[in-house]
Formats: sequence, C-alpha cells, structure tokens
Amino acid sequence: MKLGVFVSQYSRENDTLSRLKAEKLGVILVQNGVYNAALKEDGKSSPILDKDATIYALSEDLQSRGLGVGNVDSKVKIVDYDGLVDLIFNEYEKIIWL
Amino acid sequence: MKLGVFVSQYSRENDTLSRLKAEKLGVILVQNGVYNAALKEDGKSSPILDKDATIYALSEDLQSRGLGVGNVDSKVKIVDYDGLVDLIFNEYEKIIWL
Amino acid sequence: MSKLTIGCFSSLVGSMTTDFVVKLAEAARKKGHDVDIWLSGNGTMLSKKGQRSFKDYSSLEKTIKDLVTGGVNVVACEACAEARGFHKEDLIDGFGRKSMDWYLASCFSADRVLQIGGE
Amino acid sequence: MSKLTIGCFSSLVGSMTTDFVVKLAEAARKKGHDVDIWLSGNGTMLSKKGQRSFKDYSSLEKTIKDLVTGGVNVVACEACAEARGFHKEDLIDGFGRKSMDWYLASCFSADRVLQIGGE
Amino acid sequence: MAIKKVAFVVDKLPYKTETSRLALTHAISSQTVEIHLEDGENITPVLAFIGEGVLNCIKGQKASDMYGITSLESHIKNALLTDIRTLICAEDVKRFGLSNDALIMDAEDIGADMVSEIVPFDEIMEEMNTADHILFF
Amino acid sequence: MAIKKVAFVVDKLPYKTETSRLALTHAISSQTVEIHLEDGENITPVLAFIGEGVLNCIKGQKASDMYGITSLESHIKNALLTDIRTLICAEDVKRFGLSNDALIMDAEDIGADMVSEIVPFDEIMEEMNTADHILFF
Repeated sequence: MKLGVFVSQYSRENDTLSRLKAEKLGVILVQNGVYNAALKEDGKSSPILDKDATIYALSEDLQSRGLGVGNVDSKVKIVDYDGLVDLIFNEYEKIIWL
Repeated sequence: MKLGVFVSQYSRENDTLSRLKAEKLGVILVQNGVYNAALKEDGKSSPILDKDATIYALSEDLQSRGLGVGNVDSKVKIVDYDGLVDLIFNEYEKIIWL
Repeated sequence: MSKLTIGCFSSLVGSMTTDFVVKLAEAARKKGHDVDIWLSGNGTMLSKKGQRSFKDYSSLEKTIKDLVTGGVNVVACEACAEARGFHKEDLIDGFGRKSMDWYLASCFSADRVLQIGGE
Repeated sequence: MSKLTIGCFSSLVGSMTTDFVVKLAEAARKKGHDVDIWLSGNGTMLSKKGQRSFKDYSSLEKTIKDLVTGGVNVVACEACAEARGFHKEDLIDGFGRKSMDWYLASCFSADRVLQIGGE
Repeated sequence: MAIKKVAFVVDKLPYKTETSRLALTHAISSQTVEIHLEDGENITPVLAFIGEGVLNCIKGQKASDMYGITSLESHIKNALLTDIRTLICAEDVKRFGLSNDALIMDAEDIGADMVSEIVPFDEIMEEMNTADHILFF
Repeated sequence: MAIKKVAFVVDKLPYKTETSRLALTHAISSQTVEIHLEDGENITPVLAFIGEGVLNCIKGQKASDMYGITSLESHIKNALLTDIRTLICAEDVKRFGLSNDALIMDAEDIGADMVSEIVPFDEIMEEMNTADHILFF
C-alpha cells in the first residue's frame, strides 16, 4: 500500500508512526507537526526525520510559527496546500492523520 | 510553598512536573492522569509515582475507566470529589493543572 | 468559609473537564465554600441554552442552574462566546457573561484558584 | 476528477484544524476534485450561524458559503450538533445536517478519505 | 466493487475527548449506510484498537454511575452485537500487562455472537492494507 | 494585601489550541481589572514561558498572512507594551537551540519599554513561589 501519514503534533516519539509499514510511505508534517521539520532538541533532529519515508512539511504552517525555510532540515520537502492535494491524489492511496 | 499539582493526562514523562519544586508537593491524578496510578508498562509503574510527593488519584475517574482499587499502586491515596475539596483548601496553598 | 475560583478553558462535550468542574464546584459548595466558575475559549460551549440530552453526553444545564441557585457564580467569556456565535439570547438562565478582567478580579478575592487550560 | 472526503472531528475556534480543512478543500476544488466535508463532535461548531468575526479567530462562515456555492458538500453530524444546542435554525445557509451513516456513504464513493480525529 | 472495507483504528484513550466514542458510533452507523447506497453496495467495517487505544477495552467501566454517560464498554459491546469484527493489538495488551479477564472479550450478556480478537499488530496492519479506507481516531 | 501577583505560566505550543493565546489575552486584561476592585487594590501579572511554551516566543510568525488571525507574536508584543514582566526559560531556549535573534525580545516597533528576559527555570519557580495565584496554560 502507498500510505501517506499526516503528523499534526510535535511529539518526537510517535509510537504509532514507528510501527506503520507500507511499500511506500510518506510523512506529511502539518500544524504543530512542522516543528519536527525545523527544531533540534539538544542539537538532535526529530527522530521522525530518520523514518524510512519521504518527509514533507506544510509551508503555511511553518511560516505561521515563525519557522523559515532556512530552519528546515534538508531531508524535508516543503509543500503548500496545492502540493498537499497532489500528494493525496497522485502519490498515496490511503491517508491517515495522527 | 505548598503546591498541589493536578495531572490530567496519561503521559509517563512529564517534563514540567519533574522540574517543579516546592516545600510540600502533592500530585493529584485526575481524568486520564489516573492511568498513572494503576497501569504498568512493561512491568514498570509510572515514573510519576517516584516523585517525592504525596500522590492522590480521583476515585470517580478510576472507576469510570474500569480501574478498580485493586489495580492502584499502594503509594497512591484514593480520594473522591469531597476529598479533593479538602486537599485544595487544607493541604495546599496553590494549585496548578497540567 | 473560603473561596475557590475555577477557570475552565476546555471544550464541553466529550471532554470530561466540564463534568469535573461542575462536580468539584458542587462538592466545594456543600462544604460551605464560595465558588466562582469562569468559562473561556471552548469552555463557553457550556453556556449555550438548549443542549439536547443524549445518553452519550452529560447534560449539565440543570446542574448549572442548581449551582447558580445555590450561590455559585457561573460566567462565560463574552468575546469567546460571540466568536462561536453564542449571543446573549443563547445564554442559559443565570449564566453570566463578562469580559476577561472579571476572572482576574475573581482570582483577586479567591483563596484558591484552579486554572484548567485547554487540551 | 477524483473525490476527497474529509472528516473533521476537531473543535472550531483556536484549533487551526478547521482552517486546515477549509484550505485543503479549496485547493482540491480548484484542481477540479469533488470534495465532501463531514463535521462531527466539536467540529460541528463550524456549522453555527452568526459567529462574530474577531482578529484573534479565523471567521470561516463566508469561506464555507463560497465552498458550498462551488459545489462542496459541507455537512454536520445532527446528533453532535443537537447535543451542543445547535438546532436547525442555527445552521449556516447551505450547510447540511445528516446522520453518521452519511459520512460512511461519502467514504464509499470517495477516492481518498482524510479522517481527522479529535485532539 | 460493491462492498468496501473501512478500517476504524482507535489509537486514543477513552474519556479524554470524545474521539474513541465517535469512532464506535461511526463504525456502528455502517448498519444503516445502505439507505444511502445503490443495490448491492455496502460497507464492511473492521474495528481495531492499538497503542493506548487498547485501554478503551478495559472491562467494568462505571462511567454511567459516575458521570451519567454511556461507557466505551457499552459501545464496544454494541459493536460486537452488530457483528463488527473487533481486533485488539496483542503487543499493547501485553505492554500494559492486561489479562484477557480484564478486557471486553464478548458481549454475550446482550446477546452478541461476535467476540473480540487479540491479534498481533501485523494482522491489524494487514487489515489496513486490505481496507479501502482507513479512519484513524 | 492590596496588590496581588498572578503568574501566567505558558507551557503549551501556540496554534494547537487557543490556550496560549488566551493566556496572553487574560494577562493583558489585568490592565482593566481595577474597575472590579476597591481603591488601592490591583493585580500585577507576570508572564512566563516554559517547556514547549517557549516556542510561542519565536519571531516572525506569519499567522496573519497565512490564516488571517493575529499571531502569538503580536500578543506577546502587546503584553510588553502594557508593561507585563515577560520571562522566557533559559534552559528551554537552550534545549531548542534558539538564539536571542530568533526570539521576541522587545516590542520597540510598537513603542514598548519593557523587554523580555531570558532567565533560569529556578527564577520562574521563584516567581510562582511568590505569586498569590498561578495560572497554568
């Protein structure tokens, strides 16, 4: 299955996310989930970025929180709402929201 | 200060709680916080119970969740709403809700 | 007799926080304490008249009215209520509507304050 | 053209989730997709007529009406709305009110479903 | 395809918000969804509790006595009564040290034939894999 | 005692729920609380950001452009403008690797004299200790 997972919270350990398996996995950071894209705690990036998945973050939610493109980890692709629609219809078959 | 802290969530690690200091500290488990009184994960009690504080849990919230008195750690004093009122007025000067 | 002020910023239905607030207020009142309740944010949902009673939800309208009759001040934040489309005519009888400084004034004269933030 | 069904169980004001839902629906519609939106639980707050606009809150009533005009189905759970004291006459024009099985039927015919649980 | 499978996955605690409650009521509403569909079309729900969500399945919930509201227990029993396949994640049951005795394994008392199944997470993942849509609560 | 100190402690992220926003608006409402009090009575608010709450203090929030709502940044600046003492927990600032440049340290642009102070957690604890009431958000 091609699974797109929206992560809407800033919680560096996400037990459910860590257990999900899919042939193709995408993690889409939205709302407070975008802190995972930009913040380091004690110098370390969020473990979510280590997940074997393509990682996206929503531009509008980064900017709302004062997180600029320069803060975002290079692993993360920045998308806007238009981009989300394309991810939902073109890249993934099923989508869930954590 | 005599500080009473309501813990309303089941989160075994509570960064704020771990940093609070007071001459007299009480932790009052309510709502989903009561799982901390009764559940072991991988055989271990919640670290909140190790806190140097008197620990209480609200009877009504334990029972609502199917947690009987037999499940509750012996460190925890079980109180009802009447008991909460007495804790608030007689045991602690300031109270906060996490 | 001492005074307890409770601020509740939590949403009404499904969350059990307003149930908690109401039960604590009842218990405090029974022991002779004064109680003020301030509902802000989604907590103002508690002030809406005409909530239909389902067995899945606690229906608190009657309990609130009893609390008010028993001398408890139950007050909703006016701006938070208006933002949600709850106008003066939507208010449960006996429920107050005030600006935020009312809550601070209630804290001023309270012996204990329990401020419950949002989820 | 594909169909997206969005279920939103999150509270309206302060939480940005309904803003997210509305913006995603707008973007999907612009790309020619069909969109159904289901509001349940505290999400039904979005359906309340007469929400006053403050700069602290996003006021979505106009946006919702534009979405409806543009062909999006926006529907609130009837039981959840009634439990909160939102009756038929409180409903924003164009907003639907249905039972929960409507959402499942919408999922049946959807190509994609985004179910957003509560907080 | 005339029958679509929808997986209702409950990941959240009971009684914090109404999320898990709404998962149950929505799953049960699949009973009446046919009225909105064409002949031969239908939805098969499957219900799975994972993570902290398994704590919804603890027996003996007294929410009705304490707060005057229906318990999650009664909703889960209703799901079994309406023949909804109900899965509980074995790893999480083990993690929380819950015995089968402590869990809602059947609803015989209200006449249900269906029973809960404690299954490995992989089996729940496979249900998500074969479902047409996944609704996460 | 004619003046009471109330500590507003913000522990939660911005833009998840409106909790931190309401902390700010309530703190600022101390400006007008006198109308409800006797002569000589008043409230001195002190505002403290701890834990993930320090992320409310990040500069350059574009919530208004993106979603049409006031940002937490503008609320914090209003708090400074109304001379509310504003503390940011040093340990958490360090933990998140935030430089002073990244934080709302003043509101000179709107004419505020008060500036934010980055202080050790112990100092914030002491403010709670000496406050008459603590409001946790």
